[in-house]
Amino acid sequence: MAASEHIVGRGIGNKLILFTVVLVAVIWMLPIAWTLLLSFKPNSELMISTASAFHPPYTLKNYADIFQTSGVFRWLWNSAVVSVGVTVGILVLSSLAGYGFARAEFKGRDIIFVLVLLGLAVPEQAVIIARHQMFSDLKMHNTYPAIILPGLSSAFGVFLMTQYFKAIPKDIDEAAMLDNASRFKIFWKVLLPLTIPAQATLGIFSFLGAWNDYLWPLISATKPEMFTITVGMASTQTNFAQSEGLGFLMAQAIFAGLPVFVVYLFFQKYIVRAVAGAAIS
Amino acid sequence: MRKLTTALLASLVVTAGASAALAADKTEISVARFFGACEADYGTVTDVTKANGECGIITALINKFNADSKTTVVKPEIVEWPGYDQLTARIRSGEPPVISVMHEAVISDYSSRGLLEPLDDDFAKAGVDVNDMTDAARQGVTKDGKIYAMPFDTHTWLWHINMNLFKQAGLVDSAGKPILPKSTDELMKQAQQFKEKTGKPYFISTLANETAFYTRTFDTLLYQQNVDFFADPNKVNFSSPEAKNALQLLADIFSKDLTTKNQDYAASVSSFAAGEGGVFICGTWLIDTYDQEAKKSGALANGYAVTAFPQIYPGSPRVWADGHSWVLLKQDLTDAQRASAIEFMKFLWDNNYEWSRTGHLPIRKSIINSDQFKNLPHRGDIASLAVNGTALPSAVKRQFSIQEIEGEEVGSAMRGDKPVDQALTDAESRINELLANAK
Amino acid sequence: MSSIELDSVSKRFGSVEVISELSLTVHSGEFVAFLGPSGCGKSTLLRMIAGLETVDGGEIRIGGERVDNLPPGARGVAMVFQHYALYPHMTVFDNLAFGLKNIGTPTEEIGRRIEEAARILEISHLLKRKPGQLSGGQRQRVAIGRALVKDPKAYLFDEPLSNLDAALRVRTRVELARLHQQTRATTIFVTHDQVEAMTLASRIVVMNARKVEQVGTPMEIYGRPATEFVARFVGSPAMNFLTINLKDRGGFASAVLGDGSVIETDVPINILPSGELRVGLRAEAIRVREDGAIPGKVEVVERLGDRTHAHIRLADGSTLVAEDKGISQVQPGDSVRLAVEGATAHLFDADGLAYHARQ
Amino acid sequence: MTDVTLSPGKAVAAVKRPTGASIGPRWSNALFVAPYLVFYVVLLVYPLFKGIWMSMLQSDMFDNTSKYAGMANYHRLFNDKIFIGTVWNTVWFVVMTVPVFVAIGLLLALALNSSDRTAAVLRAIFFGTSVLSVTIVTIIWKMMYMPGNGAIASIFKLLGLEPVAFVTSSSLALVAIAICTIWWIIGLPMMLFLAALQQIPGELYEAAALDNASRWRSFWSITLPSIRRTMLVVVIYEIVAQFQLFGQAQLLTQGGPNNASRPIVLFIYEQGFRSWNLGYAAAASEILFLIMAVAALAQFFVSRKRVEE
Repeated sequence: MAASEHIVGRGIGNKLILFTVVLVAVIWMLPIAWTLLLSFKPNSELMISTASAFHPPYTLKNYADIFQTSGVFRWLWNSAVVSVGVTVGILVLSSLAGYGFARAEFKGRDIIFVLVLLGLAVPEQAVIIARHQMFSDLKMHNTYPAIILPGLSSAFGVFLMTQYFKAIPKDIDEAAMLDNASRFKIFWKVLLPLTIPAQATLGIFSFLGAWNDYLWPLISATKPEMFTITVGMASTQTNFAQSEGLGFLMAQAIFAGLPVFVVYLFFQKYIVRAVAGAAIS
Repeated sequence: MRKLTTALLASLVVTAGASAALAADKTEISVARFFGACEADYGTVTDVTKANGECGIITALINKFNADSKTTVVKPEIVEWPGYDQLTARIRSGEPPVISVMHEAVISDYSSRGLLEPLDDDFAKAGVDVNDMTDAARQGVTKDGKIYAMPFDTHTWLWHINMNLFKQAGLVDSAGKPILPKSTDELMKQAQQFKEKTGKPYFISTLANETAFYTRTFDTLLYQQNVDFFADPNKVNFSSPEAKNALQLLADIFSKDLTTKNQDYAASVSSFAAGEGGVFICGTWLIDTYDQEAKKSGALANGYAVTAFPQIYPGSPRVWADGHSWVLLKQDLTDAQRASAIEFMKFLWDNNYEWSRTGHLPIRKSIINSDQFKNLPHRGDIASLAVNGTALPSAVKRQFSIQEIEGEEVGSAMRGDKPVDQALTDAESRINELLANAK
Repeated sequence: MSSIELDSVSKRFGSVEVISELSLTVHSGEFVAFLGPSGCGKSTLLRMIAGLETVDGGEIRIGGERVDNLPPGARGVAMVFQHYALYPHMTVFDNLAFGLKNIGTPTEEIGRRIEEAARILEISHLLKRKPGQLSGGQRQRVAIGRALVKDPKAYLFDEPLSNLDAALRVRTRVELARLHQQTRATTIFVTHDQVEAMTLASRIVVMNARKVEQVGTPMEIYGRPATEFVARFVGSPAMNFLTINLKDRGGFASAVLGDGSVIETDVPINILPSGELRVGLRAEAIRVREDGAIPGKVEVVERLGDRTHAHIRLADGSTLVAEDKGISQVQPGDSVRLAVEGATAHLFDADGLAYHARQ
Repeated sequence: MTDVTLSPGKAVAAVKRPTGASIGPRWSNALFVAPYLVFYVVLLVYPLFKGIWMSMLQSDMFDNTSKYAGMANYHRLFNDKIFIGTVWNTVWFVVMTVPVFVAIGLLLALALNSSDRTAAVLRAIFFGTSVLSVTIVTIIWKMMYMPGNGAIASIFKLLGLEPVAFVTSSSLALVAIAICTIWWIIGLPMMLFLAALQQIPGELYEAAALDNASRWRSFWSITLPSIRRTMLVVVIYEIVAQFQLFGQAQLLTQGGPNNASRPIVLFIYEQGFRSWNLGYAAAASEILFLIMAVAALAQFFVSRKRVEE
């Protein structure tokens, strides 16, 4: 994979680099290790000093407690629904639009594409006040659609997919045209399968973006049962929680981060391959 | 571990099923509150007397209500403190909670926009004797002649004292009482003495990440000098020598290292418990927590005292105060829901003593005067607060935003990021700008 | 099989006219090559026939049916692309089946046709593979197979051999020739390689700068190039051109070279225009011989085994390539004499138009 | 090739009428972009213009008597020291973080562009933090920055140094947010760069090695030019992303101390949902929009020019 690793005479340099990166990685893990450590300490001890984290007693109570407070499960579920919804929506819309802008000609297409590209410069926050008013007027807040739909207006996916479709050799669709395939069939059967690497990339970005989105869910999902994990975790880290339930808070943070992290670990190979192996010949 | 998980999951399912079954024939009302989440420790506690601390007591209170009430299920919705941003968004979205906790300082912003239900008639019907409310509480929840909330407590600013360190610093008198400053000079002198004797700062203060300390302390220092900075409710006035004195005092405390610095709320709470300073300037709500701490071995062991904010200016003993209260948000409620909401408020009214165990002052004269309350630890030391606690005039709009701005500017000056005069001018112009644009 | 007729076909890209009023008929069963340098418009023309480019003027008919408004798939033609354009995610079988499925061919019929085509092309063992697992030559066969199974009215090849290595190219060329002899399918073959055009096509359309220069059988193109461009483009080494003065030789033109030597052509003098003329001579018409009339000096010698090409500078400084036998004594630097076979000489006017001997 | 015995064409005629696609513009082709355009127009374009309109109103969230105020909100903004401060804070944050994202992202990608297990594990670590929610990240970093009790303070004390007050110092609060942000989402640029590096043909490096090019030289003359496009993508993406700083600031510092870490978005949020000044908040968001549009477009055109050259 790595282009230069087999070139003779670069071993020592490589070792040095590796050592440095390992060191950085250890530093990178420090915050999580610290959080993990705190999560195994009784709250009452941490209230006096977090230095107690370095010696026993340790306890699993904080984790056991999570099962008693149903909030986290519900929030994780909401986040999953929202993130999957956003991801699927973006993939469908961006693929269709990307194909359209790259391949399916119609009058005014190029102007529309430029107008859509301009949308890249519009930050979500610039429209959030007006958007909140819109959804308020429609009485749609505190629903999954309200949390999901705004994410689908992002132009990033369309831009990415358009670029990707443009990079596919045009003679493949021409061959399909000669094979009597309809526009949609060319899109669906011939070109879409070739964009799987781009779909993976876009899908990962969209999923993470939705999972980590904070501002919009914060003002749209205001009922606790509609909280995403992001908003839910914000609601737990009050000053009070930090002073009186630090260990529990840390356990919640670890627990809330765990599912998506595990999913990530499972997909990691695929993610790297998907992002990297985009070349089609 | 596996067994544990299974058991926990099973109990979860059972609880969920049970509460669903209960909810079926009872009216459910949502109650938004802060005070933190502690279902883990108090999720099943219905005996309120066994609960401690704000979070524990409110959780147990609601549990008890749900267990006792034959008509109502309260669904607690725990929000981030102070939670008004989200409450705002929720009201705007048309789905507010039925009841929300609200600082008395904030009520007028909502009531003046018709977002709250007046409660006089409901209280009368439910048998809540409003004449039993303390003056502070009744003023706090009454706007334009109507009662808009069920008061829950009056909380004020006071000094938590580590007697063990005070002893070490030679600041305890023969009667075993802490020696407290009676003027600014004494304050500086005693603080210096404390620092020299113990090697620790006199004050522990919450200077990071929130502005409450700055506003509440500064307001108190102004009250002590009889400064009425909101003589005109639409215009703040900080351009007085008194204001400058007060702010300069805070800046001196900081620059002379007489306080811990950089601590956020959690850090300051725990550092007082860990004995890292003599005086923690904070609120009533920690009294119970530290009292429990004093019963354990540790820096506070048998050495916790609490006192009203000492009067270091000759004006008056008034001190910043606010109150928690419960409001009924205007929305389409069924009669049953409204009845349930009032039932819950009445329940809180009836159990106000339990809440006062946190350290907050009760809102009922009958409780303040009861032996039960007086016998709670340290309550004699702070009885004066019920009288001296002072809120902003209720005609002042946007009190929370004002306190936020005031705190930011006072903080900037105290930490030396800004000259004192500049901070006062900025605070004044920002607040007046806010008020000029406020409806 | 069907004929393909182009009737005053035009094509513009923006304001640039890339094909202007071009008319051409490809007869049923004919193998026609479009030959020309890149950018001459030959691929555009092919793609217009296929329906992959719009037609801005004129008509295209396939088998008598007007098709220029039909979508590519409805024209009944099959195309083999330069880069094969196989569907990378489909197996070879699915690649071949795709077009048939799209027109609702019954499954058994699809299987039968693919089996047959695969047998012909010797790719039966590859049907389950994906294009990525195939060699260039195999991909080429699959691409041809995809055309074959459709049993089209005409085959269109767009530089199909240019991506193969030299040996494979020659082999595939022969196979294509054989395939065509057996199927007798109407075929248009676009190439910039004159050898491919010469060896495969029954007729060649030579194109240059968006114009048809000449249409003719390979030997017509070679023997009687219509223009200087055709003369230069077809044949290797390229035809020699020398500026001449004209002399009448009993109705035929004699060309007087710069050094005074004379080439007696069979071109009638009365068809020639006035103005500057050049003589065009293929290398095989110029022989190195001791009794030759024209003196020259050898500069470079290229030995091809069966024959030798000698690059020679004449006394007036002009250069030409002459041919000698395979085992040639000629060395660079030698002074030699050249004998010219005047009967095969062509004359070209200032506009590049050619004038030939009567047939 | 063996004998050709292909059956004559009339044996099986096409059963279905051909419905194949044709070239050239067709109205029906617009159907591909139509679904997205609906979302784009309804949820981006419309709110954008609605926001512009709102920014010219004096309006309260719970008061329906909003009245037209022309440019009054903008006038007020330009005289609002706090707002001007948030603009500078945000710009400074972008300037601080984007180059670091590019540099560290690229360095990590270069170091981890290998197929062995160690590199895979390290990649997992560096990308892993990106999957965490901002609120979890801030909880974690609160514990790092916590004065006195935090991990960083403890380390400083251990080394006998005076702990640096990150979140409580007006000069360091934004830096603290930047560090936490980089820790959080360095994975994305790293992955993008990795993908780009793996597209570079190995022969290029072999050729360079034969030409005696040093590592540095190959990096400069092969790697960098080959990943220019990705570099552009990363830079634009990060500018856009970091301009939208919100959660970390809201949760770590609340914009303090002394407004030193309040970004524009937090200002918008507070004006809208705390002060209920919808018109004022909308005006501030239009300024954010303008700044970002200018930055993004400038960046886009400058970089495109360079690529084309």
